[in-house]
Amino acid sequence: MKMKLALFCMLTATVAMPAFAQSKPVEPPGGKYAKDAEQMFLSSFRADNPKYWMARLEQDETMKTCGLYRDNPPRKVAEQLEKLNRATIRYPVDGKLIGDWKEGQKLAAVGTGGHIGFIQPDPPGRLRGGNCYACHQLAKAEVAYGTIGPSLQHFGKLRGNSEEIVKYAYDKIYNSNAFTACTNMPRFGLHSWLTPEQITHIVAFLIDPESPVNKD
Amino acid sequence: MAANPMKIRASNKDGVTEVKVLISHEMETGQRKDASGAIVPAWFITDLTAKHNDRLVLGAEFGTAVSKNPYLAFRFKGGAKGDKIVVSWKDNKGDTRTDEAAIG
Amino acid sequence: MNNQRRTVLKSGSGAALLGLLAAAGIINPGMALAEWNKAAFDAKSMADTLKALGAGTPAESKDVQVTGPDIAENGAVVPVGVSSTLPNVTMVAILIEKNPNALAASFTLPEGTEANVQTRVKMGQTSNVYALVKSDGKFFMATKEIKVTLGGCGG
Amino acid sequence: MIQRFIRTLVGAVVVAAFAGSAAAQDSKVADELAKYREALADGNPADLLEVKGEGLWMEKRGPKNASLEQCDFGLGPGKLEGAYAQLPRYFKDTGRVMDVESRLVHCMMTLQGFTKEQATKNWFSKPGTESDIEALVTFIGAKSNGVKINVPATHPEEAKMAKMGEYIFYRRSGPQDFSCAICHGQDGKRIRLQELGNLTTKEGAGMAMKTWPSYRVSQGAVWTMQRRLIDCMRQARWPEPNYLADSIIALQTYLQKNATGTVMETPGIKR
Repeated sequence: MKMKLALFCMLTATVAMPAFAQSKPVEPPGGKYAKDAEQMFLSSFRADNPKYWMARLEQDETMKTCGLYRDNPPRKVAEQLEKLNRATIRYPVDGKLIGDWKEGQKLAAVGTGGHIGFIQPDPPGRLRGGNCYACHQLAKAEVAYGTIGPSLQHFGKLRGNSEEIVKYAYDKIYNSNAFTACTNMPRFGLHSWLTPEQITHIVAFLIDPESPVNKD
Repeated sequence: MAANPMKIRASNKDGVTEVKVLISHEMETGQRKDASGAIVPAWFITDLTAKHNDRLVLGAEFGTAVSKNPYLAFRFKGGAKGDKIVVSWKDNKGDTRTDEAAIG
Repeated sequence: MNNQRRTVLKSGSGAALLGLLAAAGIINPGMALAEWNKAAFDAKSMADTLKALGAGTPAESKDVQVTGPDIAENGAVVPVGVSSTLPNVTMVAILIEKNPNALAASFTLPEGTEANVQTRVKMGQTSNVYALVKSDGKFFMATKEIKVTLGGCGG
Repeated sequence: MIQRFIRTLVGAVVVAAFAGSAAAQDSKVADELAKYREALADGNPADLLEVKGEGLWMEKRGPKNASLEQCDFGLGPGKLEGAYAQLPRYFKDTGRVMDVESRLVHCMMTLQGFTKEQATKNWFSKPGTESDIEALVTFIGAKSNGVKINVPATHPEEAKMAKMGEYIFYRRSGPQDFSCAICHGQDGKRIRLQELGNLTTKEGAGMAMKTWPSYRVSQGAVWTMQRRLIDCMRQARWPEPNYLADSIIALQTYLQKNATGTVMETPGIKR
């Protein structure tokens, strides 16, 4: 944690310097009203939201920086962010990165979990899924897939199951920003949205030759 | 009588009258739980009739699987422009509603 | 009201009484058409539902159709209908195999009403949907699978 | 009205189908989905609510036993034609930029004498509990049907709101790293099977904004834009904003500004 903080600070320093003189800089969202907007945004939430809910509005350096650049940071800034995020990746205790594809299949389809608020919160203990199909094509049988992310159909079939590929899949799910700063994909491991073990199940869903991602 | 009127559209073409009905009703299945975890009791339209003038042109029985704010479309012969279509429904709580429209 | 009507129907002079009640505005005219088929709507499986409807084992027929799209963007509202080219169709019904109760709706079609009825139903999941038709006193059936998709943000 | 809906819905789906993958399975799904949406469009339960809203508009209610007919949505007292399409806007009498709902609540308070709590108690419907605001907004929205969205945000307060909306649009936070831009910042994408408008463009913002308020079949209710945006924040796994919060009005100002020039087709019907 301390190391993470240190890295964040380093990054802040980098961003503060005019390191992005490559192309015409885009105006940060909100322009001269950005500060007012931040204050207005934070004061717009119901007073009865518990503090630990409100904590979800805090931004880490990656979030802040991505917003500033409308998710399109200059290469140098992006590299800093990627380095910072790479350092956060943790692995399962037993070191095994391929879990049970059937569990992974379930997690890929589940889009619930983690909703708060007073109107339609998730019941306590509701499974938090990866919601992979919201953005990716995976098993052929599931026609209701999104296209925000690339198709992952035949992921293992096309890329094999080398140690390198397996590790890449795990790392990408754990912290997508380790590879592409400001990508649309959540950082599932960093936020403990998915446990390392759950991530290995999704890896198996992508890699295992028996998984419907590869078989059909 | 239930508060919200139905929307009834009836149009005549080549001697066939097409009737489309939209009804305001909760159609609660009796299987949903509320926020406190208690089962919300079933509340749904059970019976519906449609009449052309005084002649029955459709009888319907609904179960809880009919969607909220039910929609119904059917066709019958013998209607003429200006004729009256009267639709009535009744739900499992005994509430009823009758509305009418002219064939256009 | 339901109970009242049931009692009335069971008594010998039902028809006369019904007329009186209707005239008095106690029951809605046309409502007393037939008793809501509780047994059929309460039945769980396809077989029990068909039995409760008195339909036995209906023959599959190409002249019966489940109408509507093959895919639903949401299971809460699935447009579905029954149409048939068979003669003298007096009743049609919509059954959804994987719903908790298979029977969704049934329709009585007086003479002059086409065997072509559309409605919207709830489906808990992808399922075979059956159209049941009574023609010349005999039952016929057709089926198709309607896919219920998950949609939106997922929650 | 209904036929126009069908045409636009089908048009949108056809475009999406061609833009998407050319696989046979996908095109079959797109065809059936188009059929689904077409079937729903012919019989929008929001029409029932529109009628109810009209009744509520004219009904004398509240401690002052007054109707809403003198409510001014920016075009003069009682002038509803095209008013929704020009909101949010700055109102001199309150000194604030207001959207249709905050203005409606303002009128319920000033004209009818309701307290804010009374006026907003059922700002959205629940099974068995209807919402007057939903009905009224459906009615008011429909009065802009066929009218071009026109929120140039030229007044300094409107311009500021639009800019603050833009800021919120790109602001990431929460356990999924979400901002509005994640899903709504690119062209031609979809989430599951639902097309996502690129809300930073006129076309994308227009596609989204022109059909609200909209009946949502998954919810069995008409959703207003406040409800829509507050739920976006729920989906982002954020805490819950206040109803009528400035952040929601700011987002609306930003989106309506982007959508300016698009013709309204409301009430819509959606998944």
